[in-house]
Amino acid sequence: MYFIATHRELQFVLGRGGKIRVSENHSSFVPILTIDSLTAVRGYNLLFQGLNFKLQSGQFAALRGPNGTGKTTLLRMIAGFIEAETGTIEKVEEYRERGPFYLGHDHGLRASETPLSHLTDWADIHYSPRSDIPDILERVGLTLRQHVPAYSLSAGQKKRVALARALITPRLLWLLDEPASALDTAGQALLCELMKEHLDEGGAILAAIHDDLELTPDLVLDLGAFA
Amino acid sequence: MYFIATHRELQFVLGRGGKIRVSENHSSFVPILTIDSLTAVRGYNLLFQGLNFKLQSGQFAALRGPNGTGKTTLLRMIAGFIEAETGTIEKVEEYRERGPFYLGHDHGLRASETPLSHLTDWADIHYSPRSDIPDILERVGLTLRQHVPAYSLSAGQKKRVALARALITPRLLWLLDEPASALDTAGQALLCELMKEHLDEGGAILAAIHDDLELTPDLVLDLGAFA
Amino acid sequence: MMRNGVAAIFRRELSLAWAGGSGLFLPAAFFAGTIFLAPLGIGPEPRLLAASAPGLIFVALCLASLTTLERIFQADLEVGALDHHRLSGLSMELATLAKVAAHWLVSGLPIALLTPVAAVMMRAETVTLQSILPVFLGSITIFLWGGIGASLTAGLRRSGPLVALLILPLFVPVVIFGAEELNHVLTGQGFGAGLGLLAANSLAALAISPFAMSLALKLE
Amino acid sequence: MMRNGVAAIFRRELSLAWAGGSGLFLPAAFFAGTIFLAPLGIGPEPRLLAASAPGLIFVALCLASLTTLERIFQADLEVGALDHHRLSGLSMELATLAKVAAHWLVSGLPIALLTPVAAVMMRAETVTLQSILPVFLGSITIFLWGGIGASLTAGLRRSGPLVALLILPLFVPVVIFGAEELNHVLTGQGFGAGLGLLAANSLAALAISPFAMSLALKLE
Amino acid sequence: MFSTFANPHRFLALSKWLMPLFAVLGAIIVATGWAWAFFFVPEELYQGATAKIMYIHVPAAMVSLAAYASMAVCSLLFLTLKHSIADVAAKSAAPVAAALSFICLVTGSLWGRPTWGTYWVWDARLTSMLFQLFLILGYMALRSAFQREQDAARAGAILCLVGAVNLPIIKFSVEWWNTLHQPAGFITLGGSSYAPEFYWPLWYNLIGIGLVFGALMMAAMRAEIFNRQYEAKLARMNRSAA
Ligand code: HEM
Ligand SMILES: Nc1ncnc2c1ncn2[C@@H]1O[C@H](COP(=O)(O)OP(=O)(O)OP(=O)(O)O)[C@@H](O)[C@H]1O
Ligand SMILES: Nc1ncnc2c1ncn2[C@@H]1O[C@H](COP(=O)(O)OP(=O)(O)OP(=O)(O)O)[C@@H](O)[C@H]1O
Ligand SMILES: [Mg+2]
Ligand SMILES: [Mg+2]
Repeated sequence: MYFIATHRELQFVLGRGGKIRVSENHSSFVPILTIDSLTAVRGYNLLFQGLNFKLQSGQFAALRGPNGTGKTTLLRMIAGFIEAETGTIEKVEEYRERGPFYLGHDHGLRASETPLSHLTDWADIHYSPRSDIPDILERVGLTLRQHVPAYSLSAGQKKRVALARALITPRLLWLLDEPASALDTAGQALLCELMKEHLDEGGAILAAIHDDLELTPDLVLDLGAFA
Repeated sequence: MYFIATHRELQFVLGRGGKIRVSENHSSFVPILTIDSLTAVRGYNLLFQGLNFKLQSGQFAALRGPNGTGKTTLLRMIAGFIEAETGTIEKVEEYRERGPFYLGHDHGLRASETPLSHLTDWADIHYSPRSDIPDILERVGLTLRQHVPAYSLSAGQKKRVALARALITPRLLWLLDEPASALDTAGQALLCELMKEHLDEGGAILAAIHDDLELTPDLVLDLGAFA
Repeated sequence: MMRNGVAAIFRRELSLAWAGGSGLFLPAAFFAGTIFLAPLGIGPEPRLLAASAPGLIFVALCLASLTTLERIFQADLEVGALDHHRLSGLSMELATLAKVAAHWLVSGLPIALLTPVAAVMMRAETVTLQSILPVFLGSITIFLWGGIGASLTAGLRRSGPLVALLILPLFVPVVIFGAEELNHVLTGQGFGAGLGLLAANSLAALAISPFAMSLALKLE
Repeated sequence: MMRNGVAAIFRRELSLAWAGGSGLFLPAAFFAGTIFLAPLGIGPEPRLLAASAPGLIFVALCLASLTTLERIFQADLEVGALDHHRLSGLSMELATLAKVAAHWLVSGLPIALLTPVAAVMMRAETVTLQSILPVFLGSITIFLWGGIGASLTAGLRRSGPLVALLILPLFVPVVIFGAEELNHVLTGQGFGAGLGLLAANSLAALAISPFAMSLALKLE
Repeated sequence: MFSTFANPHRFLALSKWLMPLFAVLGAIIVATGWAWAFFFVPEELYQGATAKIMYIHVPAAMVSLAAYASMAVCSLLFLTLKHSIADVAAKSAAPVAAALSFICLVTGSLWGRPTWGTYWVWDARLTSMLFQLFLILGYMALRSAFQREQDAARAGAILCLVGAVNLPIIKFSVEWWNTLHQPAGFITLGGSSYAPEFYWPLWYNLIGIGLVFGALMMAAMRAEIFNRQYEAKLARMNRSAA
């Protein structure tokens, strides 16, 4: 497996480098994400330091660790929203210089948007055809609710809209922050199915999760050594 | 077990009354919540109809069902935020005419509140002593983050603040909407511990959950029959 | 006993108003900004400025109050904090009143205290501390009516200037009586007949507003 | 190609502004409300009203723009939609410009078109359709500067009138030149020298604002 | 009497023939009333023919004030007794009241141009009418912004009542304003100060506009009730379809 965990010498009591466990059921082709000695600081807290790992095409990495260890921070750094303190992040070149697909804690829907209007706008903004939207709505189980504004949607329904976005725009790297939360059993099965398909098509996934999904990760990146 | 499921004669294909499964490891004393032929309609959709059940002191009822079947709606109806279409909800009289403890999808923290300021205000508003707050913060693992404003807290940390509220004010009935989401393994264990203590003290809990908790429910109320 | 919990809501709102970027000097600054922009548009002619001063001060007060008020209830509603207030067993009338009072203290009172300064900038004839009183009374009414508008639109989960549209008509009597009274004071005639009306208006707002607000917030 | 995605953002913002309770007539109504309140405070004297009309119209425009603008970026940021725009590969400069343009279309343009009505109500001497042009140009500038303030406060995750405070100084030249130009028109002197300055100001705002906005929104 | 109207079915049955009756009668009276005013009533001494605008202006003003008052009464009834028909009435009266206020404002300003030399003055009467128009527009905007009819009803009723509390204050402010507008003389406690040749045609036109208002309001109420019934039916169909 392609992965180096460098446990650097640290000044701080807390900083002990990201602990990374690796399981061996992957099929690696292209390096999609390469992280090299990454350090994250928020406020006065060092979250992690000297983090190294590589994510290849077809691989699913699970990001684990107790609350507040920096999972969201890491995902947002990779997406490019937060600057790293030190270290480098190399991402694969996405189509048309877009960023990776990011599914955060927030659902990204404004109160008066409906699933249909949101996905239509999403398709337009990303130069994707609108014609797939009905099928996608069907797939995430929102056909009957497609005209309901977001403030009337249930928590799970909003999450499903967020998932549907991934189907409209093909991107190699998916960054998912607790993707299973608010989803019912069927929704979680759907999530795993979508993830599986994405991996089969050569994509890569880094997902922060607390509970195991049905899909077994190829690597487990545990930030919990700091807790 | 104390429970009657009345499957009413219905005009509508959908309305088949809440399906309720009951497991038998409870110790029933006082009826804390009695729900009688309750019907919920949102927009043009009938969510459930003819729902009957009783929750006794010391009982934990799990509310299950696919996304959008009305779990949140039911909890909010019991809390008194939504009027029922028909049917009655009888709640135990809480101390000083307060409502039950409600933990919703939202964390209830304004962006610039800190855990400490939020819990202090919470204690004052509910005539509870402030002196317990340090212990409670310790218990939910936020002592080190007590002065951090909510916009800098991680998702799980916000959820822990929400949980801490339950410890400040004693209430008989707890209504929890997906209490485990965003919590790490330790957080989920803590949640179960708190729930256990609450039941042992004679309280009752109705919690909407998608994944099983460590704590086995006394009853399972499945709204999924409507999906 | 009740006082306690309501006082806590008051304190919470006060510290949030402070920490949330709408601290003591900001609405006052908004008010000052309007008073500063207006002469630029109207031109430097002293008589013209002095004549329009009372009206402008009251219009600026109305608009400054809107900028803060709009978000009082909406911010609580969006994060679900309003739910908790409703379950706290406190009377919603008193709780909403406490919120408005806290915002008034942070935003309305400083504006009233700034009136003499604004009057000087607008080249008023006689600037005395008396000029504070009409704006003081007017600001109470404006914040209470504004609270109704804010509570009505909070339930909508929609932002936008709807709230402004709804409550501007309610500001009319305050603006009329208040500006007239302020004009009396600023032209050296002391207080006039309008002061009693202003006070009566405040009392009416105080009597009506809490009930309207708590009713409006119970909308689902 | 780029045009497409930016156009989609423009369309989205337009329909959200519409559905979000800030429909076509609402900011215009806010403007009308201010124009309606001001004479109540200033008093019915026609000469006084006419003299303060251009200034008041511009101040009312500034304040009406603030009420809508404040929420453009903040609403997107709160629900996380801004993250998606940043990953969409579109230039953030064009995306923010599209947002401001949509809001201007819904809120700014109707205000400009209402100017003749406002002038009549303020008892201006000569009311012609020419009076629309200064306010039209001014509103473009004001919305663009306002967008900078809104993006700065959104990045700070704080609501309240901070945004107003930040951008009021930027409004100064617009208010001065705009009111002067409008005064020219309303006193029957046709357009003056200020029109070119107003247009230049709009162009400057157009050149600067998109970069400032996209930079401000990248603050984490 | 109120219970008759509180029942939608009885209201529908009653208004089925009352509405067209009002409409036809109103149309006839308004048409003949204007004919009377324009061709047979002598010209007013000072203003000449322009004073004929009075026969549109005054009835529109008075009926729109009455319409707002009825909205307030209906709102109060709705909040206290929870009869939804009261809400339907308030909602239906709003657009008609707004239209009448608008007509009053437009005719008033057109009349103002020749008599006062301006379209607009900031006078208590004029201001209060503009105030009322804003209030009604705000009421309609607020209602339309809610998704659920019950919420819209409650919020609208609160706003309408709060606004009504302010109306008398505005009315009394006449005394502090130097007013250009004609003081009340048509119907006052001390009898009318109008000459009979202006008095009766004005009454006739007032009744005509009142009947038209009644017809329009009833039509709107019927449409609203049908709409609510249709939506309820749609809801039931949705339930059985899903
Ligand atoms: C935009 C301008 C105007 C508005 C908004 C307006 C508004 C009103 C209102 C609300 C009333 C009804 C008062 C009541 O029922 O107590 C009224 C009545 C009346 N208006 Fe006007 N008006 C305007 C202009 C004028 C003008 C220019 C004239 C004539 C010079 C005029 C003459 C009258 C007369 C004669 C009455 C009947 C008063 C009575 O005897 O009770 N109005 N107007
Ligand atoms: N204000 C509303 N107007 C119309 N429909 C609504 C409204 N609020 C909720 N709904 C609908 O009612 C249904 C029930 O919503 P609810 O939030 O109770 O579901 P839930 O069981 O909690 O789902 P989840 O597991 O996703 O949280 C959903 O289909 C939702 O779209
Ligand atoms: N802007 C900020 N300023 C200061 N500290 C911050 C800021 N943002 C986040 N933090 C802190 O950084 C830590 C990491 O936060 P992050 O959201 O990445 O955690 P997480 O691993 O995603 O946790 P969770 O499982 O709860 O979602 C937390 O302790 C949080 O309090
Ligand atoms: Mg996180
Ligand atoms: Mg839910």
